Amino acid sequence: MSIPLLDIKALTVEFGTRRGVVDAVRQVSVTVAKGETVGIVGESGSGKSVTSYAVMRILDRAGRIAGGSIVFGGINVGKADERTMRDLRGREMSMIFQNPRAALNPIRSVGRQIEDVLIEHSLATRADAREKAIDVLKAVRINDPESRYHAYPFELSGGMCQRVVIAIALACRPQLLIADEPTTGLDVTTQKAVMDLIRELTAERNMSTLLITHDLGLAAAYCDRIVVMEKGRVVEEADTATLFADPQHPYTRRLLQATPRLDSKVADLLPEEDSRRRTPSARPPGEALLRIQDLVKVFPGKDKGDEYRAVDGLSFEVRCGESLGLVGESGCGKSTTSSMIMRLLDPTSGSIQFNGEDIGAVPGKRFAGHPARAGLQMVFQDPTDSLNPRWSARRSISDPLMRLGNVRGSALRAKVEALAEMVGLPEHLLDRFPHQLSGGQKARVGIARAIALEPKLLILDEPTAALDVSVQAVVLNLLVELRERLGMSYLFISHDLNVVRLLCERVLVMKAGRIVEQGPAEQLLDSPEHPYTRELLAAIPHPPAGMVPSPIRGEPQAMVR
Amino acid sequence: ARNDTLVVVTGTTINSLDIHRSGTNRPSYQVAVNCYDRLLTFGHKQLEDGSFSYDYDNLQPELAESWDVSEDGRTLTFKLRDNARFWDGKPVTAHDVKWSFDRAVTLGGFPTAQMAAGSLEEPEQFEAVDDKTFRIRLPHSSKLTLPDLTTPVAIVINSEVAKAHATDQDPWATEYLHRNPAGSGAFKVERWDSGQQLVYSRNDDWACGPVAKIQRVIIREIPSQSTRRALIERGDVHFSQNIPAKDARELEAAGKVKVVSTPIENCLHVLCTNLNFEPFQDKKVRQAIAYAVPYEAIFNNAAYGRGVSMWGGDSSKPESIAWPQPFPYSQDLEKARALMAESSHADGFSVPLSFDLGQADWAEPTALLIQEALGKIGIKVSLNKVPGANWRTVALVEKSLPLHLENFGGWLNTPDYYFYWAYVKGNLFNSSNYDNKEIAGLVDETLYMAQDDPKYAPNIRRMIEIAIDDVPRIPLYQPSLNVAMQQNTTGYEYWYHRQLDVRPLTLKQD
Amino acid sequence: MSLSSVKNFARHARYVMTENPVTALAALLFLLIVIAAVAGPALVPYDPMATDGGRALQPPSWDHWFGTDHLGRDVFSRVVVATRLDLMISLAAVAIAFVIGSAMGAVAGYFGGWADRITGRLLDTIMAFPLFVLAMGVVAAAGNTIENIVYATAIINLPFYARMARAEVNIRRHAGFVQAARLSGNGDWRILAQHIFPNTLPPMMVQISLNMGWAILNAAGLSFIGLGVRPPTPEWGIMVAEGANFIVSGEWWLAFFPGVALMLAVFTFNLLGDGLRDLVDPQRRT
Amino acid sequence: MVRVPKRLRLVGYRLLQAIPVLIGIVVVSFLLTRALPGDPAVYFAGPAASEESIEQIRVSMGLDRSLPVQFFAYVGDLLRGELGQSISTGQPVLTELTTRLPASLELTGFALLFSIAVAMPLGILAATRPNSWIDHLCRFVVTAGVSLPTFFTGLALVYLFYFLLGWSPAPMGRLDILYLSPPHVTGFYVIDALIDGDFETARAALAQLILPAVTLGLFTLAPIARMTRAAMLQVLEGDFIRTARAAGLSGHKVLYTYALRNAILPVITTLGMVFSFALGANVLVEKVFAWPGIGSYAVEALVVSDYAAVQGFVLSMALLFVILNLLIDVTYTLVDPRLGMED
Ligand SMILES: Nc1ncnc2c1ncn2[C@@H]1O[C@H](COP(=O)(O)OP(=O)(O)OP(=O)(O)O)[C@@H](O)[C@H]1O
Ligand SMILES: Nc1ncnc2c1ncn2[C@@H]1O[C@H](COP(=O)(O)OP(=O)(O)OP(=O)(O)O)[C@@H](O)[C@H]1O
Ligand SMILES: [Mg+2]
Ligand SMILES: [Mg+2]
Repeated sequence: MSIPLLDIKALTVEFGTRRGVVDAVRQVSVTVAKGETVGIVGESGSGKSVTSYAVMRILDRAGRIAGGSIVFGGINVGKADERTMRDLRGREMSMIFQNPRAALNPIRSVGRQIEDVLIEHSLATRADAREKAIDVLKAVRINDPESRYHAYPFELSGGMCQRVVIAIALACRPQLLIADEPTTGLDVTTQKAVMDLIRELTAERNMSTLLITHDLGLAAAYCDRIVVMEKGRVVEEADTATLFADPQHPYTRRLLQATPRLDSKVADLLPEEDSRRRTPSARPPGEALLRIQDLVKVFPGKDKGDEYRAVDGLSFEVRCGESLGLVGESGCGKSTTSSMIMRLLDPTSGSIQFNGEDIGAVPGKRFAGHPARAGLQMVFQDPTDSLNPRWSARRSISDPLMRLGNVRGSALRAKVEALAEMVGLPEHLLDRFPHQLSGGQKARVGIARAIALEPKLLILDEPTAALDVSVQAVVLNLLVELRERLGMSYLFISHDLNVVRLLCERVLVMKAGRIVEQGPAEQLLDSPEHPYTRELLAAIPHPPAGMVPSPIRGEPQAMVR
Repeated sequence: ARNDTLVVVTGTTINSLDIHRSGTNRPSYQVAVNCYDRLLTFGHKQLEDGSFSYDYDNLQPELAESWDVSEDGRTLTFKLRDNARFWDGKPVTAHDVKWSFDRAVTLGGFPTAQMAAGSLEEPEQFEAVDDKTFRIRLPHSSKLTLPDLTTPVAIVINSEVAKAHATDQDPWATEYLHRNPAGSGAFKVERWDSGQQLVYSRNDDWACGPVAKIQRVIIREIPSQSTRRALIERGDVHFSQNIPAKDARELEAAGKVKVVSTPIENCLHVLCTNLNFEPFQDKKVRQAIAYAVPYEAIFNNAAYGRGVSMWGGDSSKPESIAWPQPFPYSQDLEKARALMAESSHADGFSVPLSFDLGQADWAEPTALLIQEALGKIGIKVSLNKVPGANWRTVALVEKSLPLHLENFGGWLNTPDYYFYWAYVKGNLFNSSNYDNKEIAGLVDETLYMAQDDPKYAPNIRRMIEIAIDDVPRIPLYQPSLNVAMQQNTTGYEYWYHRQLDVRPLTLKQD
Repeated sequence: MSLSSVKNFARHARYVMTENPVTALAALLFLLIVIAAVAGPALVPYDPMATDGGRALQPPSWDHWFGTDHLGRDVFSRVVVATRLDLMISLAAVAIAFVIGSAMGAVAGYFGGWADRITGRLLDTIMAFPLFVLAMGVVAAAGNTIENIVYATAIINLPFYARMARAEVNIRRHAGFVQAARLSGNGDWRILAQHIFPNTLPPMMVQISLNMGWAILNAAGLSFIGLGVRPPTPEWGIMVAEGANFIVSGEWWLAFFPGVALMLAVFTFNLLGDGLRDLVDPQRRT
Repeated sequence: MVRVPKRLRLVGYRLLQAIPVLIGIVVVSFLLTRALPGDPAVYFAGPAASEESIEQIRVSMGLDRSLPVQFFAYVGDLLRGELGQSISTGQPVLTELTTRLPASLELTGFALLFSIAVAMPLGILAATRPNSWIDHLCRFVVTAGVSLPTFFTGLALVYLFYFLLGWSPAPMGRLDILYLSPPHVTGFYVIDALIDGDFETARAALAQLILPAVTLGLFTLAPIARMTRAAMLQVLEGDFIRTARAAGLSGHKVLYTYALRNAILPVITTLGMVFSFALGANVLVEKVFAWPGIGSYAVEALVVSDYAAVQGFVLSMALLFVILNLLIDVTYTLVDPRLGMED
C-alpha cells in the first residue's frame, strides 16, 4: 500500500464539560488509502463521529485534539491554520451526515446551497454557478435537475435530500468522503439506493471513503476494510472478509452476534452464557383476540380532494398468544393502524373487534374509562419521546397501575419494583428521570409500563428502531420471555424484516395502507411472492452469512450501568 | 431674526382659538387676550417688588374710546374708536360688538356664566345705536359690569367674517372661529399645530394700543415640567409661564433667569370640608381641623414660600375688608385636640382627602402634611388623587368630596364676588355645600353694590367674620402666579386671568 | 414530597447556583429583596411617612443615607419599606396572569378547535391595545387602587402566558408520553394537568421573571402619569416618578435611589429567570 | 404555481382573522371609555357652567341616551368613517391621528432601528460564545436597559445630554423652533425633509429624534437580544450548519447567510411584539420629550375622559396591529419557503 491519503495516528480528543474533561476518542489510529472504502463501526457513543469531526476539524467549541496527529494528503490537519482548513473542507475532503433533511439549510433552495460551495471554492463564478450546480445535481442522478434546482429541502423526500447532500459533498470533487451514518432514518429501499450511489460515484472518481455506521451489515456490504471502535478506542481493524470470518476482539464478536441475520434465532443474538437468552416456544394459536375488518383512515387535507388515505381497507386478525408482524416501508400506515387499534385515533370506517367487542365504535376520547383499556397496551417507537420528561421511571410505571389498576401505597411500590425486576431494570434506576437513563433503559421503562396491567394484546411499534444492536438483542429476548410469562399476544411493527422474523409467527406486509402479502414468517421470508416483499428483502444489507464464530469468550457485556 | 421672535413654553394644551366655544380650556383663553380686543381694559401699576400688574381700580379704554354711565347706573354707552379695524381691514362697529356679546350670552356654558357675573344676560340688553355707538342696559346697576367687560370673554369678533361661515346648525360660527380667529387684536394667529405650538404674529395696524415690539411669539407646549425648567434654564426659550413654586424659588436663587411671582388676587388655596359629610356638620370639628393644619410647613414645603400666608390673623373680628386676609387660625394641636374632644366626634373618624391630579404639584405635599397632622388629632385621612376631568364632576358639580383641596380664584377682585361663588349654597365653587342664610343675604346685598357705599364695608366684614367662625373653607395661603423669563425679556405684566399677555413684552437687543 | 426528594431538590438548587454565577448573584439579590420585604419596616432608621419640613430635600448624608425628599421624609427608609409592596404587586400581578393565562392557553392548545379560536381572538384583542395604554385605561376606569393596578398589570401580561402555554401544550399534545398516558387510562383533563402542563413550566419561568420586573415598571409608569399607587405609600415606581421631576433641579437622589432599587429588583427578576427555569427543569438534574 | 395562491390565501386568512379582533376592539374601547370616571359633558361645559348648560351639552353629545343606543350610534359613525371630535384638543380625531401617528411611528421606528442595530449584534455575539464573559456582559447590558422606567431614562438622558453637556438639541418635540416642518408627504419629518432636499432640516429632525429614540430603544434591547441569542444558539446547533462548515463555507457565510437567516424568523415575531410594546411605552417617552405623538395624546384623552379620542386612538392602534401582523406574515412567507406548504 502506498502513502495513505488520510493518516490518523494515536488521535485523542477531549471535551471540556461541566464535570471535567471527557476523553471521547483515545489513541485512535486509522488510515485510508486512495480509492479505499474504510468503515468505522461501533455502538452509539463509541467516538465514531468525534473522530470524523476531528479529521474535518469541525469539533464543537468544547472539543480539542489533545494528542496524536491527523495527516491528510501531506497536510497536518491538527496544526493547519483555519484558511487552509477551509480550503481543504469541501474541496479535498467532505462529509455527509445522517438525517439529510436536517443537514440542509431549510430556507435556501438546494441549487443555491450547491452554488455556495462551488463559489466558495472558486470552482464557479456567479455567472456559471447555476449551470455547474445543475451538472452536480445530474451527477447524483436526480431526475429533472433544472426544476429541482429551485426546490427547498422540505419539498424533497428523504432520499432526494440525501442525494443533494451528497451532491454538495462531491461538488468540488474531493479526494475523501466521510459519510457519518448516511442512511440512518431512511428506509431500507432508499438506503440501498443511496449507498449504491455513493459507491458508484466514489469508484468513478477514485475517491476514498470513510463510512461510519453502527450497522455491521451495511459496513460488510460496502467497505474494503473495517475499524471497530468501543468506548473511544479502536479494538479491532481488519479486511471486511477477515473480520467477519475471524473476529478477534470479544467486542467485535458480540457485535457480530447481535446483528440479526437471515438465519439467526432470537437467542443467537446474545452470547451463549447470557442468562437472558430465550427461545420462543411454538404454541398453538388460540381463537381470534383482535379482529380488524375493512379498517380505513382518511386524513383530511387542507383542501377538498387533498385528503390522504393512510390506511385503506385493512383486514386481519391477531389470535390469542400469537405474535403478528406488520412490516412495510416508512409512511405505509403502520403507526396509523396501531393508533387506531389502541383507540388513540378514531378510524374513518371499519371495525375493530377486541375480545368479541367492537371497540372501534367507542370514541377514542371516551375510551380512557373503557373496561378494555387495560387489555390493550403499547410500546412506542421512540423511548425518549414516550416518557414524560418530568416524571421519574417509577412514576411513569406507576401511572397505569394507579389509573386503571387502582393499586396504591406499598402495594404499588412492590408492584413497580416487581415489574422493574421483570424487565431487568435495576431498582436504583427507578428514581431517575428519563434523561438520566440510556436508550435501552428507557425502552425497558416503556415496556414495564406497557405490561404493568398485563394486557392481552401488546402492540410494539418499532420498539428497537432507536437502539443499538446489542441492546436490541437484549430487548428482543426480553420480549420473548415476557410473552411466555404473561401469555400476551403481540402485534409487532417494524420495517426490518429480519427483526420481525425473530419474534413473529406470522407476518403481514403493508404498502400504501393495504396488505400486499401475508403468511407464516418463515415461509413469507424464504419465498416471498409479492414483488414488493422481495424488494424489501433484497434491500436489507446482510453481513456475510454462516460466518458466525464459535462461542464468544469473555464476560457478557453488562447492559445496565 | 431671533430677536423679534419670542419663545414661550407652557405645560398645557391649547384646544381652541375661540373662547366662547364650549369645551375650550383655560390655556386657550390667551388667544382671546392677545388676538381680540374688548371694549375696556385695565391700566397697570407697579407692585412693591418692582414687577407690574394690571390695576383693578384703573379702567382704561380699549376698543371703546370713551364710555358713559347713566345716572341710575343702568345704561352704559360706549363710543368706539374710529380707527379700529379688524385684521381684514373692516372697521370695528357697534354691530360687531352686539353680535359678539349676543354670542357670548347665548352660547351657554362658561362665557354665558361669566357675562352673567356682570349682569349681562340677554341679547336684548345690547344695542348698536349706530356704527360707533354701543349701548348696554342693565336690570340693575352693578359694580361688576365694567370690570366684567375687560375679561377675555367679552371680546369683539369680526361679525361679517363669522356670519359668512355660520350655518343653520351653527349660527354662531363656532366651528369656524374655533380654528380661525377673526379679531382686531394686537396679534394674529400665524399657525396652530394642535398639541405642539401656537404662533402669533404681530398686527401692525393695531389701533387700541402701542403696536407690539415683538414680531412673532411662539407658544410651545411642553408637557414635562422638568423639561420646561431645563429649557428656560438653558436659555433656549424666553419665557416659561406658570412655573411651580419650587422652580420659582430655585431659579430666583440661581439668578440666571428672572422670576416674577405675583400673589393671585382673589384666590386662595383652601382645605374644604364638606358639610354633607356628617362629622363636618359640627363646627367644632371644622375648627379643630383649622387648628391642626400645619400652615407653616405647607407654606414652606408646598408653596416654597411663594404667595401670601393666610393664617395667624390678629382677631376673629376682621378690621379690614381686604380679601383675602389671614384667618386667625394657626397650628395649635392642643387647641385642636380640645375642640375635637368637645365635638360630637371625640373619638375621631376616617375621611378621604381628595385633590385634583392636575394640581398635584402643590396639592400633594399639602395633602400629605395635612394627613399627618390630622392623624394627630384622631382623624384618619387617606389620600385620593382625582384625575382632571373627574375632578370637576365630583368636586364641583356633584360636590361629593368629603374633604378636599380647592383653589378657586375670582376674576373680579371683590370679596363679595368670591363669597358669591364659594360660600353661597348651590354655586359652583361652594364645594363645601356650605349653607348660611346670613352670608347668602349679605352676598345678595353687596354683590352689585358700589364699594364706596357706606353699607358695603360692614357687610363684608360680617361675611368674613362668619367665614372665620364657621370655617367651611380653611384658607391655607394665597398662591402666586410664578413666571420665569430670560434677562432680556421685559414688559411682563400680571393679569387676573393668569394668561400671558404678550402685547407689552419686549426683547432687549443683546 | 418525601424527604429524599426535598434533599434532591436542594442539591439540585445548589447545583444550579454553582453552575451559573449570574444565577447565584441573582439568588443572593433576591434573598436581599425578600429580607427587605419581610423585615423592612423593622429595620429602617426613620418612619417612612414622617415629614419634617425642616430637613426637606437634604442630599445624602450620614443621617440620611439616601437623602430626604421634598417633605423631609427619609428616602432610605422609604426605599426599604417600599420593597414589600412592590414585591407584592409584582408577585400578585404575575400570579394572576400566570394562573389564568396559562390555563386559558393550555386548554386552547390542547383541545384546539373552537376553544382555541375564541381564546386566540380574545388574546389578539388584548394584544391589539398598546399594553401600557390598556393598563392605563383599566386603572383610570376602575380607580387607582393597588388592587386595580395589580389587575391591570395582570391583564396586560395574560396574553404572554396564554400564548406561550398554548404553543408549548400544542407541540406536546401528540407526544409519545401523552399517548402513553392515554393508554394508562388518563382522561383529557388529567393528561393536560398532570402530564403536559408541568412540562411547559421551564420556558414559562423565564416569562414569569421577566414579567415580575415589568409589573413594577408598569406600576412606575402609571405613577408617572398620576395613576399609580396613592401617596404617601412608599412605592418605588411612584418615588421614581415623583423624583424624576427633581432631576433637573439637581435633587438627583430622590429618583436615583428608588430607581436603583427598582432596577436592582427588575434586574434580579430578569436574571433569576434562567435560574428558575433550570430549577424546575428536571432535564438539568444530574 | 401552487405556491402563490397558497400564500395569498394565508394573507387573506389573516385578514379574516382580524375581523373578530376589530369587532372586539370596538366593543372593548367603547366599554372602556364609558367606564372612565368623569363626565365629559361637565368637562366640556367648562368652568362656571350651570347645571342646565351641562345638561344641554350632555344631550348634544348624545350622552343622555342609553348605552346600547350610544354604541350603535358610535358604530354607525365609524362605518361612515366618522371618528368624532376630540374634546380635549378640539380637533377632529381623524385629523389628530393623521398628524400624530406619523410622529409616533417615526419615533418608534427609529427606536427599533437603534435597538436592532445594537441588540442583534449583541445577541449574535453572545450566541457564538455561549456562557463566556462576553455572553454574560451582553445579558447584563440589555437587562440593564429594560430595568429602568423609560421616563426615568428619558429624563436622565435629557439632564445629561441636554442640560449638562448641551450636546443634544432642546427636547421640544419633533423640530427645533428654528426650523419649519417640511412639506407633508409621509408625515415622517426626516424622510419628508429628504424628499424636499432640505438636508439641514432633515439633520435637525434627526437630532431631535436621537434622545427619545435611544430612550425607547434601550427599553426594547432585551427582548430582541435575548431572542436573537436563543434563536442563533438553536440554529447554530443545527445539522445544516455542520454541513455548511464541512463544505468549507467561510465563517461569515455560515454565520450570516446560513445561521442568521434561519434565526431571523423568531426574531421577527419578537420584533412585532416589541413594536406594539414600544408603542405603549411611547406614551411616557412622548411626555418627557414633548413629542406630539399619539401616545401622549392618548394619555391626555384618557385623563379627561375624551371618549372619541380614546376610541379613535385604540382603533388606530388596533389597525396598526393588524397591519403589523400582516407584515410579519408576509415577511415570514418571504423568508421561509416552507410556510403555507405544510401545516
Ligand atoms: N460536545 C461534546 N461535549 C462533551 N462530550 C461529547 C461531545 N460530543 C461528543 N461527546 C462525547 O464523545 C463520545 C463519542 O461521541 P460520538 O458522537 O463520536 O459517538 P458516535 O460513535 O458517533 O455515536 P452515535 O452512533 O450515537 O452517533 C460520547 O461519549 C459523547 O458523550
Ligand atoms: N395526523 C395526520 N394528518 C395527516 N396525515 C397523516 C397524519 N398522521 C399520519 N399521516 C400520514 O399517514 C401516512 C402513514 O403514516 P404512519 O405514521 O402510519 O406511517 P408508518 O408506516 O408508521 O411510517 P414510519 O415507518 O415512518 O413510522 C404518512 O404518509 C403520514 O404522512
Ligand atoms: Mg455519531
Ligand atoms: Mg411509524
